[in-house]
Amino acid sequence: MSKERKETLAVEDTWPIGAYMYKGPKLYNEIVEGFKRKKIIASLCTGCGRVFFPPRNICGRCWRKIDARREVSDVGTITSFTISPEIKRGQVKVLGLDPVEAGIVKDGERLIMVYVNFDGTDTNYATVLLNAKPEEVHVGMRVKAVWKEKPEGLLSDMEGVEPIRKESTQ
Amino acid sequence: MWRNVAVIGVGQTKHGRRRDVNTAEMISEAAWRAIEDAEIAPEDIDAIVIGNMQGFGGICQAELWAGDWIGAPGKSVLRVATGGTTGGSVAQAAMYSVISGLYDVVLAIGFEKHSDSKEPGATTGLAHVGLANLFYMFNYGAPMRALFALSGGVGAAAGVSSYQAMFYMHRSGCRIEHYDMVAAKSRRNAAKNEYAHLQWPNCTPDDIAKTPMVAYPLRFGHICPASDGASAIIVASEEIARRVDRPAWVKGLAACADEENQMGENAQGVGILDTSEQLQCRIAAMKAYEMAKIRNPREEIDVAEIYQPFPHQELMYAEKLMLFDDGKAWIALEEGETEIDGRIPIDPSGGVLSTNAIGSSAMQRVAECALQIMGKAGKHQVPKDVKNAVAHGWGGSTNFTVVTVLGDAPRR
Amino acid sequence: MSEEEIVRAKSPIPFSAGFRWSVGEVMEHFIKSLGERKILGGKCPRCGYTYVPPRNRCGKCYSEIKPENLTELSGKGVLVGYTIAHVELDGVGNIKDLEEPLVIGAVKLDGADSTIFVPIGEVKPEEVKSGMRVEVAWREETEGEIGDIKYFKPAG
Amino acid sequence: MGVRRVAIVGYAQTKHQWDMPKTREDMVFEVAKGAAEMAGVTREEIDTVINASSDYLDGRTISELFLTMPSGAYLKDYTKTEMDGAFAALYGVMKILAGTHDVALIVANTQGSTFNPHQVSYHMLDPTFDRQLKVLNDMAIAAIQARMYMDKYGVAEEEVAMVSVKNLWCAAKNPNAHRKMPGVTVEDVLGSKMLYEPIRELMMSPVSDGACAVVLASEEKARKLTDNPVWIEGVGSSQDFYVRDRNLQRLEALEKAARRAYRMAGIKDPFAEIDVAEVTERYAHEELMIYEALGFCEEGKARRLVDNYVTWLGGQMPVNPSGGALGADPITATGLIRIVEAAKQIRGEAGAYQVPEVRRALAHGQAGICAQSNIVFILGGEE
Repeated sequence: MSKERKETLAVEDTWPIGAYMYKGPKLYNEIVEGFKRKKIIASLCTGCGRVFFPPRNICGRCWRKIDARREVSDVGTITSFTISPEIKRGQVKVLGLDPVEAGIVKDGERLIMVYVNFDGTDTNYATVLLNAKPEEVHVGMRVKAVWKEKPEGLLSDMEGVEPIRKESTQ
Repeated sequence: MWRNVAVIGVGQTKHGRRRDVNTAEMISEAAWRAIEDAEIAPEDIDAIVIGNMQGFGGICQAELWAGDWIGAPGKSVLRVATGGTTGGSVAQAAMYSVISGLYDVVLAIGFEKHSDSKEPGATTGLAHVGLANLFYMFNYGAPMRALFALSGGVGAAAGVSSYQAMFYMHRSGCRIEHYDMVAAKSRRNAAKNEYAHLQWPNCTPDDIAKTPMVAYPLRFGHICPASDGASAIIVASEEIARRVDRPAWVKGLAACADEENQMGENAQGVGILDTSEQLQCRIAAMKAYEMAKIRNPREEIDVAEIYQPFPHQELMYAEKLMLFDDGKAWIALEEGETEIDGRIPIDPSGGVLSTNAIGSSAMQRVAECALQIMGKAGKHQVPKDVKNAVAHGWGGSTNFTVVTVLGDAPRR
Repeated sequence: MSEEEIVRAKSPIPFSAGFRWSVGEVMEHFIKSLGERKILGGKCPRCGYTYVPPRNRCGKCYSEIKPENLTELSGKGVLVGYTIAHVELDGVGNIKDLEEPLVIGAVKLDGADSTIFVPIGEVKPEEVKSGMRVEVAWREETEGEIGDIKYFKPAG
Repeated sequence: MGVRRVAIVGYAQTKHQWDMPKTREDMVFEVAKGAAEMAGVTREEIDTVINASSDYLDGRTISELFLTMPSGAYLKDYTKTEMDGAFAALYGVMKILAGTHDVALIVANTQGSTFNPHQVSYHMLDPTFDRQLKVLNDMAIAAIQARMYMDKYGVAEEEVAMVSVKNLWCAAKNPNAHRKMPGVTVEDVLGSKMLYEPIRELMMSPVSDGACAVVLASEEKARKLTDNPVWIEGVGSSQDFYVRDRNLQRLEALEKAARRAYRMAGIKDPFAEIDVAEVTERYAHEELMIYEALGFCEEGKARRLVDNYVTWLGGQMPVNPSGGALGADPITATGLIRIVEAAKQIRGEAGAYQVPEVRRALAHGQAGICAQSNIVFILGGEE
């Protein structure tokens, strides 16, 4: 392209996306009630037999509402993972927050984010892998939920998952 | 009932950082090039189909304002938007408009102007895909760590895609080096495409391998840019298309949607365990090929334009489009089969990895296929007689697929 | 049922997405000229339709309009329609009462074919009439921004 | 219309209301499923699902993404028209006419309670100029339009208020309508809160939550599904110039859209040949302008149709017996609701607001500020 592209003036405005109000079902009430007891409550579609965690209230394949509930194991398998680079102070901002400043991650920490298929479910649950080094994580790794000592009925009661070490099984 | 239609004109803007124009001017640049390319008068156009992702450019239904630049007043204007698939969905809506017999000549435009957003890259628009889900989870005391992991730790789309890239590696046995090869090929091809954004002549896999890891297994060099740009095609009835030298005939078109690929509404669970499975792409491909009477895509498809903002997607979707056995595309890549002069060139334009103006991207796949058939692709024209070309697009959370088959002769 | 069946989810912190639209060549001329207290129109070289603000493509006859087709307008015109606003949107979706009613007018500038929608000042709402002559009122320091147009006022 | 004909074989809508205590997902599931059940089609028989919603109204990029499953689109051809559902219906008609699809499910939804649609209208303005002035939105420009139209043709505020009274009386009879004010009077309308002169609260559509779904089928399929199909005899759509460069005193785009629809349906005298019309009037004065654009009367004479009760329920040409958009306005669903209401009139299902002996009905949808983009459907019953 021979024509020179000159940068032109810009005018500004905003989209107040933070002012929107969204409506959700009370499905997560059941999750956090279960978490309080260190249990995972999933939903079961009696049409196709699939078990969802987090729960789902409409099965698109059967095109029907899902009402049944089922308690599932807090042990599962890593189906996929991704690893962040070292997250440094002042490097990224999420929703205006610096995760290091906000105390969400430690300075220089590498987060291992995993999809976990809890035994007895047909879904992935996205969470973080704790107590493991980035180089050990692999697809197929068996993991167990890490619960807060005193659960409060919050999603954060499940802090993540950790590898099931040989010595800790059976 | 079905009547044959063809793409008779193509127009693209230079994609990249386009601070020299406003959105309306950028759209019109592509539209008028397409009109000139088709050698028709603007009055000949009966209807317009247009689309982009509104949140990325901060304008709601931009065609209401920008329509005046492209001759929209007095015409039927349909806005179609489906995420990444937008351009492909727009192109197909234009095709159905003419096939239906309601219109004879339709202008289809896809566009995006990412640089108008103040946030870097495409984060504004992408974050808003799942924003409601995040707020929902906040209500239940979601752990900030996990939310950070979901939303921004690895960048919204890159997040979903890095999991998918891992799934694909696990499924196919390919390695990160293959992703480097795809990315390098894309940059090299883009250097031959005057409209492409990231152009890097002679880029090697080693060059890509030197870029930092963003979200293992994806490197910085594996990630598409956020471009500004618009692309357009003119779709016309057989009668009108016959006046053109070598139109690109629409032989098959299909779209298909699967269950969401990461989470459902309000962060509900979804029953897809392996996001590289891509059942909907296989179904759309089968439907489109059947319509096009293509029985053996490996033999009959001469060139493919695949929507691949991330390199594993070129390999994964090439398999789902039945151009290679499942899990074997990386072997063809190693052997150079997918190069511009290879047996089955994939993304000779450089594809989405090198140019991604979201609403324009899937439209460009159709436009590039049309150019290859018309023999007007210039420096990235594949050195063979192109009889059939397949254009692909993915959207949603990689759970939407559009597949369009164009050919050098009408469907029989 | 007294208890709601749903959960309401909102952002825990107020925030918005920011945009900075590049305006293109002819619009840049228009905006910069406001700094010199000039209003430019874009006159189609083929059909003569004059756009305010200017644009680079004629919507009526599809001709290109180039910077050399920009013409200075007097800044005076006719109020062809108006409304008296008693409320306003606060930007985040609430309709709020205005303390003082605001006149918003449709103004056809002399020499222009477009109608612009602008606030009208220095006039009592009850004295506004369609057909009255108006002119641009500049803000004290003009800087080459849209905000240089303070409002339109009855022509003196 | 060509070789194939397209029929409406099923539909459903929510009870539109302010701040519905339901998720978007549940709302869509209900209407999509309801329409399919009425049509007697299983999910397997649906070939394409077309969603109508807007990322700006919903506050979600790819607003249809999470509606894939509730709307029955699993492994289906699925797309979105980001404008009124009536345009989605047009796309459905095109897919069926193309012969590639036999059954199309159209689903439109908006929850105005998510974010004020009037605020969204501000984001439709030219960002390089009109938005920078900060004071404009659809209400302000509609008010200017109302003033210009009323001044030009000598229309009194009472006459505009009559349109509201007419539609709100009907809305009170419609179980799905949102704004129910039985017995509302012109005084009530003129006594309602002044927003942008001359537009008062009751002259403007309410902000509603709602959804609507329609099942379209090819003639062959429709004959198998129902004895009472509603045929799409004509459709036309057109967009006007951006608000700065159009004639605000007329709805020229609607005139063009209507002309196309009439031509397709073979209508020469719309007033005589159409029995009932359902139109999208976001503002009371807009309905008057719509009459003129649809050719129901001469330019500037629309007020007489209201004054003389011609367009009232029981009149010669009832318009909006369902209450129209003034009765309920879940933005992207509103035009599709008009199609449903027109179909109900043809099938004699409109109950308390049924117009006697309807053979042919008109439905109108719009998008943009001051009805910039318009679509007209002509529907007909069996001969």
